[in-house]
Amino acid sequence: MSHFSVSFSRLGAARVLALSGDLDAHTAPEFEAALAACLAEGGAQIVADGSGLTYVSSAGLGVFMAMLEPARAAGGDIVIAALPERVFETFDLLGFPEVFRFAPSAAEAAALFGDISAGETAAAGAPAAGEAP
Amino acid sequence: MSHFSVSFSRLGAARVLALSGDLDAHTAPEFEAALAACLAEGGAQIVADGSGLTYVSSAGLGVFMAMLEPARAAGGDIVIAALPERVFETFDLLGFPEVFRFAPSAAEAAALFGDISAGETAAAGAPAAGEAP
Amino acid sequence: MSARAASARPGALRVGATVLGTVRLAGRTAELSRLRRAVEAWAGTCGLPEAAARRLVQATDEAAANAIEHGMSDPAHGRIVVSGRHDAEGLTVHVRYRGPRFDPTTAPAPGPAEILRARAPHGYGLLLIRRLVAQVGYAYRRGVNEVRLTARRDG
Amino acid sequence: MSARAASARPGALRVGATVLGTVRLAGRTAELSRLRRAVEAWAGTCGLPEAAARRLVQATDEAAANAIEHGMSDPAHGRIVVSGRHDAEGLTVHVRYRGPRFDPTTAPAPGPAEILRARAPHGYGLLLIRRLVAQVGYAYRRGVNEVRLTARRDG
Ligand SMILES: Nc1ncnc2c1ncn2[C@@H]1O[C@H](COP(=O)(O)OP(=O)(O)O)[C@@H](O)[C@H]1O
Ligand SMILES: Nc1ncnc2c1ncn2[C@@H]1O[C@H](COP(=O)(O)OP(=O)(O)O)[C@@H](O)[C@H]1O
Repeated sequence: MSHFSVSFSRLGAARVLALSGDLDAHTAPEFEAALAACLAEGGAQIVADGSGLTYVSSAGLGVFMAMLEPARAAGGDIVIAALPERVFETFDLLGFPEVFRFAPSAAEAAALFGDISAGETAAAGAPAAGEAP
Repeated sequence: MSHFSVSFSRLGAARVLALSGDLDAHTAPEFEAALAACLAEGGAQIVADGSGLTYVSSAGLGVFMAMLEPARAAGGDIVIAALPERVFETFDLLGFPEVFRFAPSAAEAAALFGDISAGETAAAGAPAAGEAP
Repeated sequence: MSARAASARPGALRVGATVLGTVRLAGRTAELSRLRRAVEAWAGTCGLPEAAARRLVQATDEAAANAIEHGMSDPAHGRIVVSGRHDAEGLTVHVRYRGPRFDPTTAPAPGPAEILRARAPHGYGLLLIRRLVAQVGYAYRRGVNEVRLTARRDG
Repeated sequence: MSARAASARPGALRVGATVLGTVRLAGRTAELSRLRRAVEAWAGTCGLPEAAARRLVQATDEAAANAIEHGMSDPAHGRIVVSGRHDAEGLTVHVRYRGPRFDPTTAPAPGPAEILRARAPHGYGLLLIRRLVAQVGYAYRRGVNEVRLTARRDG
């Protein structure tokens, strides 16, 4: 079985989904349900913190794409943060940077939603650490 | 300007979005926002009542497709109801019946969510008439 | 008339063709409903059967929407010029706008089966343009795209 | 070795090739992580560079996921048999399963630009299979699909 988990937190107005483990054909439905639940609670400003991701397959890429338009239509976005280089490689190979915004950390991703300043986010350090000041 | 409107009601557990007028590149964003708002309020069992639709362009088709996976991932679906024959033709030409469920009326579409019996829905008559008994 | 043969003389009238009217649209999607009504009127004037008229109206709407959303080099100031021409064979709508060359007859696009299988929310416009009318022609001249959509009287 | 030349003798060992191991998977996506670890181990055994190994692991995962989700005629009872073979050139993984003929090297699929432009949530698996490894081969024999994925030692 693939090890994968999603945990939720907030950073300013953004919902942070911290992903860890392998996001593959087996675990993608769990991630999709988590994103759908997030949207269903009115949280459309979403940061996907990928710092704990060890693998992403096409099924995982597809989930990001499936939820992008609904998030944007609800006035939000999905920003992908803190991906390890070798996981980013898969996104990059298929051109995802043309469509998605990527950020070096969850804090910087949350700052793209305009709620916390870049300075504060840089100071915030660890991703998904709960409510920003 | 295209005439288009969306109005909301409920039929059992289903949210009914009654569409009327021309769903084209100009009005599709309004429909997309309505679907996104519906999902954001936790309403993933969606009936799109198309009885008042006079036109659908590719932009409208795209909105249905964009919101399908999020609705299904949230445990719901989008069922398309009561389309006039000439509007259905466009959906059919592109094979949408392979992906979406279509129903002859909003009541029958809502019944697909299993909350009200087929008998009651047949008796319910006019689509989107508010709460089912 | 093949697209290739026609590209030598974009906008040229065929022998015996009558211009039914011309509409000039700003680069905004709000203009599309006015365009659809104009094409409907031209189809009525030349007695095109209802189904053929409806499909031509939609193909024109899709071509103009694409010009607005993807094609025009200056949507804020440019215009899309759409005209209807009628001859013995049927009704041809010409959609013209200034912008980079984009040929909807040859642009790479996934087929309907693939795009549906991929659950894609975009890409249906080109497919409709190609499937709704009897013939699609294209020409590019001095920075102006011309898409020609022909509905035949005999379906 | 072209796909065509190879289809005459599916599963045949090349001269000098060593079988590194075989994994049998049930038709469930829960099996995929075990498969990835096996291919990783084979890549380690034959000293494949890290980037090439990672890509081969992913291509194998995608091919097996497609077999489970779209290909196997009997996912509940059938098995996917995956083996690794190593020769001077590199490491080749064979993915075999019973099901209707599906050739991932020639199946119609939108290109990466089109599918991305269409914001499609599906269709990335075939693209990855085609792009991640140096060579993809295919054979179909007596109802069994065989997809061969080769990573070269030299990248
Ligand atoms: N007139 C045009 N000029 C430039 N690019 C175009 C034009 N029409 C279509 N395209 C390109 O082709 C793609 C597919 O177009 P279409 O099938 O209409 O779907 P959509 O408009 O929903 O993306 C567009 O996303 C765009 O990249
Ligand atoms: N092994 C297979 N057998 C049959 N059909 C397949 C197989 N692999 C892929 N396909 C078909 O090709 C399509 C694209 O596959 P892929 O790119 O992996 O995307 P996805 O699996 O997300 O749909 C699938 O939807 C399916 O229709």
